[in-house]
Amino acid sequence: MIRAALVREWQVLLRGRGTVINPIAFLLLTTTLFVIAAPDAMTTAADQSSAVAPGVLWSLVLLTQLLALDSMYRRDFDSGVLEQTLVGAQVPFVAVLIRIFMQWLSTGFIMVGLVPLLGLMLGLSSQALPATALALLLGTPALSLLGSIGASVTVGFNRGGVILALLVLPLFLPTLVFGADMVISAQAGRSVMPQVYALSLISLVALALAPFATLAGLKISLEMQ
Amino acid sequence: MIRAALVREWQVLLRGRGTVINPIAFLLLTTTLFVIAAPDAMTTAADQSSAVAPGVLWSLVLLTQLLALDSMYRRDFDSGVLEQTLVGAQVPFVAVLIRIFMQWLSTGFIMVGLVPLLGLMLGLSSQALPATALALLLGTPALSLLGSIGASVTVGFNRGGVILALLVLPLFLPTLVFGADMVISAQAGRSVMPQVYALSLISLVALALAPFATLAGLKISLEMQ
Amino acid sequence: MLGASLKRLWHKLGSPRWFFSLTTPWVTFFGWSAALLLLWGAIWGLAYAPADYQQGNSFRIMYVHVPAAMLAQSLYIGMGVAGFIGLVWRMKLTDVAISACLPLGMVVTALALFSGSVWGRPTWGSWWEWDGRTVSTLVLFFLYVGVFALREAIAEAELRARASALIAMVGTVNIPIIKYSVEWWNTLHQPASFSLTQKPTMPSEMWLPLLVMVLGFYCFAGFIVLLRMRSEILQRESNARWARDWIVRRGFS
Amino acid sequence: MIDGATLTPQPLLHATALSCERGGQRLFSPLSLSVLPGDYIELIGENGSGKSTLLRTLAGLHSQFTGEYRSQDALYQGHRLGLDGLLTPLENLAWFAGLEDCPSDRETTLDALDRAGVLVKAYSLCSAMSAGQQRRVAMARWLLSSRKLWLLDEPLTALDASAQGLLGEIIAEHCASGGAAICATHNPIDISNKSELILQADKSGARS
Amino acid sequence: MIDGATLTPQPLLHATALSCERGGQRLFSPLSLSVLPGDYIELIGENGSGKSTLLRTLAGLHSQFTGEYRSQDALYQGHRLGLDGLLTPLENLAWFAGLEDCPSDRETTLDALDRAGVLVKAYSLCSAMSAGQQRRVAMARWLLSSRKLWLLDEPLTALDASAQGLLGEIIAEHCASGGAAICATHNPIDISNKSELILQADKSGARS
Ligand code: HEM
Ligand SMILES: Nc1ncnc2c1ncn2[C@@H]1O[C@H](COP(=O)(O)OP(=O)(O)OP(=O)(O)O)[C@@H](O)[C@H]1O
Ligand SMILES: Nc1ncnc2c1ncn2[C@@H]1O[C@H](COP(=O)(O)OP(=O)(O)OP(=O)(O)O)[C@@H](O)[C@H]1O
Ligand SMILES: [Mg+2]
Ligand SMILES: [Mg+2]
Repeated sequence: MIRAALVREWQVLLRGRGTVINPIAFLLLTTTLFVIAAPDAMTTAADQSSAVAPGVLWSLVLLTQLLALDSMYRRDFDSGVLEQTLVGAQVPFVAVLIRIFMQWLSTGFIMVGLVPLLGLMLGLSSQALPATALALLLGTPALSLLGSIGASVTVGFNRGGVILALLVLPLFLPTLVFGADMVISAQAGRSVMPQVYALSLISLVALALAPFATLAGLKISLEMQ
Repeated sequence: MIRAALVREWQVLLRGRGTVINPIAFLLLTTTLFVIAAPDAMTTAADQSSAVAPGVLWSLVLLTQLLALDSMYRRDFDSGVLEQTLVGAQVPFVAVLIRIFMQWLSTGFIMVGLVPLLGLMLGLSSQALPATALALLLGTPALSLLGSIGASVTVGFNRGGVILALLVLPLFLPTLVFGADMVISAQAGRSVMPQVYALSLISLVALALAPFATLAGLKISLEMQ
Repeated sequence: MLGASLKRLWHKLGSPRWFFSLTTPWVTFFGWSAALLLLWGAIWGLAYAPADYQQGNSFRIMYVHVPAAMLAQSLYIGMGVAGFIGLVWRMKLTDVAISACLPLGMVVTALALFSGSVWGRPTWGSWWEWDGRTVSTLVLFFLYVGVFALREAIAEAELRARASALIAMVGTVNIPIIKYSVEWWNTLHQPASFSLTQKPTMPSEMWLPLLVMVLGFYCFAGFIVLLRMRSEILQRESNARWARDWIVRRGFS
Repeated sequence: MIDGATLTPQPLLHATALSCERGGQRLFSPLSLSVLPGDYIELIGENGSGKSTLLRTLAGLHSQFTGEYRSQDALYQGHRLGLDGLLTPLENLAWFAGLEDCPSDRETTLDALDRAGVLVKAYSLCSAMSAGQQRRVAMARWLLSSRKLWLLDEPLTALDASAQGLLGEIIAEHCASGGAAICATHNPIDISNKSELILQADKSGARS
Repeated sequence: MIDGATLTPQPLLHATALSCERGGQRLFSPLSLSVLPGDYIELIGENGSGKSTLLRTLAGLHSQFTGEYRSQDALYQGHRLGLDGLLTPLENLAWFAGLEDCPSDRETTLDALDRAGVLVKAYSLCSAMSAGQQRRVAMARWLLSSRKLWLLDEPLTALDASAQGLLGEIIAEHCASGGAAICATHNPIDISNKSELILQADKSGARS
């Protein structure tokens, strides 16, 4: 079953090629817009006395995730693939886990590769880049996992987008705080270990919690039909 | 026809009460997140030598619009109301115009009322509040109008959200620039008339362009089925 | 009289076959002109033009940067015009034109951005400055990406054509507004460290090669676009007799 | 006034050499037809022969076709019913009436819902109705419409036996009162005076 | 081994006093049934009587019910077919097979598609198929499934005459080979050995 599910995810990823490119483009685009709208934020950041850039970076990562999450289960819900999964799968749990993993691969994981470019655009100091990449690597799984819960509950609503945001953004808060803090510490040359532990812990808790909660959420959504 | 369409929009607005509350909640929530993530940005803004707050405010307005736009035509598309409108309406053009107008009422127009609260959160100087409200009032119609074009073309995609963002965010840029600039000018005590003209002009151009383009976009989307 | 023949020409232009035979000599023309002009301009600009008294030799990037930046905008406008014609007169050819301009435009825009930032390193002291022209070029790139993403997302050719024509058209209408707004924004907030808007008073030994390079770039674009359009037409018309005949003739001659 | 006018009434739909396309491929061999008031036409063909596409074309929702057609404003009923799930049947019908600019009042609307057998659901949301109940609401809408030409795609779907009978009645009445209907269907509808239009795959395989 | 086992085979589904609810309201009077291998049951009832809800309940997708039921893993086919529009029929069927952990190879899959009459569409995307063609792909999936109990909601929808005949054959074969099927339908399916289950509105009007 795992193999079939992975194959399908992969085929869908290839067919709708946008899935991979679009989050990247969106992240770069919103960063650009933000810098254009508030150029002074970056000027202040450049002298490193202030720490606006890390916060902006993480906020934009959150938003990108949010937009990608909205469509996480929608196609499967509308086409009936979701109900077939819950009725047919020996272990629906695994199917959900695979789905979340692929979602993370096509958003969070890819964003890690964008760190140098984003750092350049936002004026992050280059010494902070490795820590930023690490922070994203450790923090974004939590975003995908927690976001999946919200996506599962809202997939039945047609106006899901905004409600989803209201549900999951508060859950994203810890990741945002520690993630931004890690970048700030790295910029200031301080140790980032506390934040590494914190982000890992959050992601682990999310991993323990999310698949079950998602499954429950999907069942509720399917019953709405 | 106009009356029936307005009645329907109104009923749907009342039924799915979230439509009105959600954008407000989203805007307040993201503002909060942003302030938490990058507190330094606001401190700098408070002494008014810098101009981060207006840019942040407008960026968040753009994002809120974007999220709301995603579902603008989706319900109607999925239920078949859209095809009935195009087949049945004497003047589909008017139906589209009404739809855009209601979308604006339930997002952009409402945001105008939030200006005092947002100003407080972001540390805008109180002398800039009237200009901020005016800027939103003049600028957000352009967002709804141009966004409607993107929404009409992407309503048939299940992964519409991110593509929609790629299509419309670049078009939002002028509004963002002039809108943020208007707030900055007002904060600095300068005249805001040039920006008032610019924003009005953009909204008028969008008004001339959007209904036709939206109609064309909707026809394309309907043919995808 | 003239109107009628113009109209006939217009409708003929819409026919892939006619377009194909019309453009056969033009491909050769553009190809050779591009090769000659680019070679001439490159040698003149890189080897013979005097070094800049302020920037030394780094200014020679200009011979790539400026033509690329100009072409980037022209190609998008070309797409918008093609889109407009396609929507109004329902010509199938215009979509072929859009699909030919799109990748080239993206590459050229990326080239303008890249060459600009390589140039920015010695002159500005940083890879990137937020300045009116940099921003409008960057946004232009995103406009291209938008059309590209849209085309990727629609499977049916006919609908892909109409959707991308519509979006290219809307984007084109907005290009002047975007440029204007960004320039306005730039003059207000960021007294740029190096102003792009003030035309550097160049000696003619410097700008004449630039002119040649610009012409060369446009010929090159014409060559690539025609080539891509023609192969696309052959592919789409592969069932038609004339297309098969042509392929066979080419194959043997 | 002129004699000819009474003898040959204006056709509601007139198509010449019409054939629909998908992906540049013709779906069926070109057909010509003229639909006069009173005609009921059953559109028949295998799965995938192009019935739905033809109806969407006639409704103006599909633009890839060759040949020509002229038609009056039509009432089109596809697989998606056009009922807003957040509204009640009454509200949905009022909106439909507004769309076509035909007068509507609560009385006649309730009558129509009654005839369609969903009066009890008149005040509950359409999203909380069964598949067949939603179809019945759509049928009530046909009753209220003033359009002459009906284009119905598989109207029997999800209807129970009594509703299937009712459907035949409604269409027959409509045709008797000077309307016309084209139904794509796999199971014959019980109407006495029908003509069949059979879609056949295009053998020529021509690409336009 | 034990004689009794051969005399009364294990029921695939056993329900006692089962009734589904929507919004706290009972949809039909409680029913008890036992489905044995070989049974074909036609689920009949007016529009809105609760057929779809009952099938969803038996599939485990609806949890508001009173009474009890035990059942084996089932194959459920509702109004949404579960075909991913971005995949081809072949790919969709491979995924279904993986879901149920039953072996699948290209040969048998193509055979199933051939039998269902959509072999020509094996390599085109499901989103570009007509309503009936998609239903046929779903039918091919039943052929490949190893589940004994089939729960089918209006399986005749959108099928042309030949496919309707095929549907009857497929179900009859399935039942003959030790499976069982419950079909909610308004038009009788052509199977010789059927029993009918008629859903009747709950007169008691009891709210739970
Ligand atoms: C990534 C950074 C840059 C971008 C995106 C960019 C973009 C542009 C654009 C759009 C144009 C206008 C072409 C036209 O006339 O239509 C241009 C022209 C030009 N750029 Fe850049 N540029 C960048 C960096 C630079 C740098 C660092 C320099 C030199 C110090 C430079 C020097 C010029 C010059 C001399 C022109 C021609 C001026 C004129 O014709 O008015 N650019 N550039
Ligand atoms: N989402 C829902 N919320 C509340 N009530 C619902 C919902 N869906 C259906 N109902 C009600 O439950 C009852 C049974 O619906 P169901 O879809 O099971 O009927 P059905 O027998 O399948 O009818 P049909 O023949 O029309 O398909 C109907 O009376 C309907 O009004
Ligand atoms: N979106 C699409 N893109 C490309 N081809 C399509 C699309 N939808 C349908 N087709 C093809 O067009 C043909 C006609 O489809 P159409 O839906 O009109 O058939 P139909 O006669 O209504 O069939 P059915 O009886 O199954 O409803 C089919 O062969 C199908 O494969
Ligand atoms: Mg059909
Ligand atoms: Mg049902």
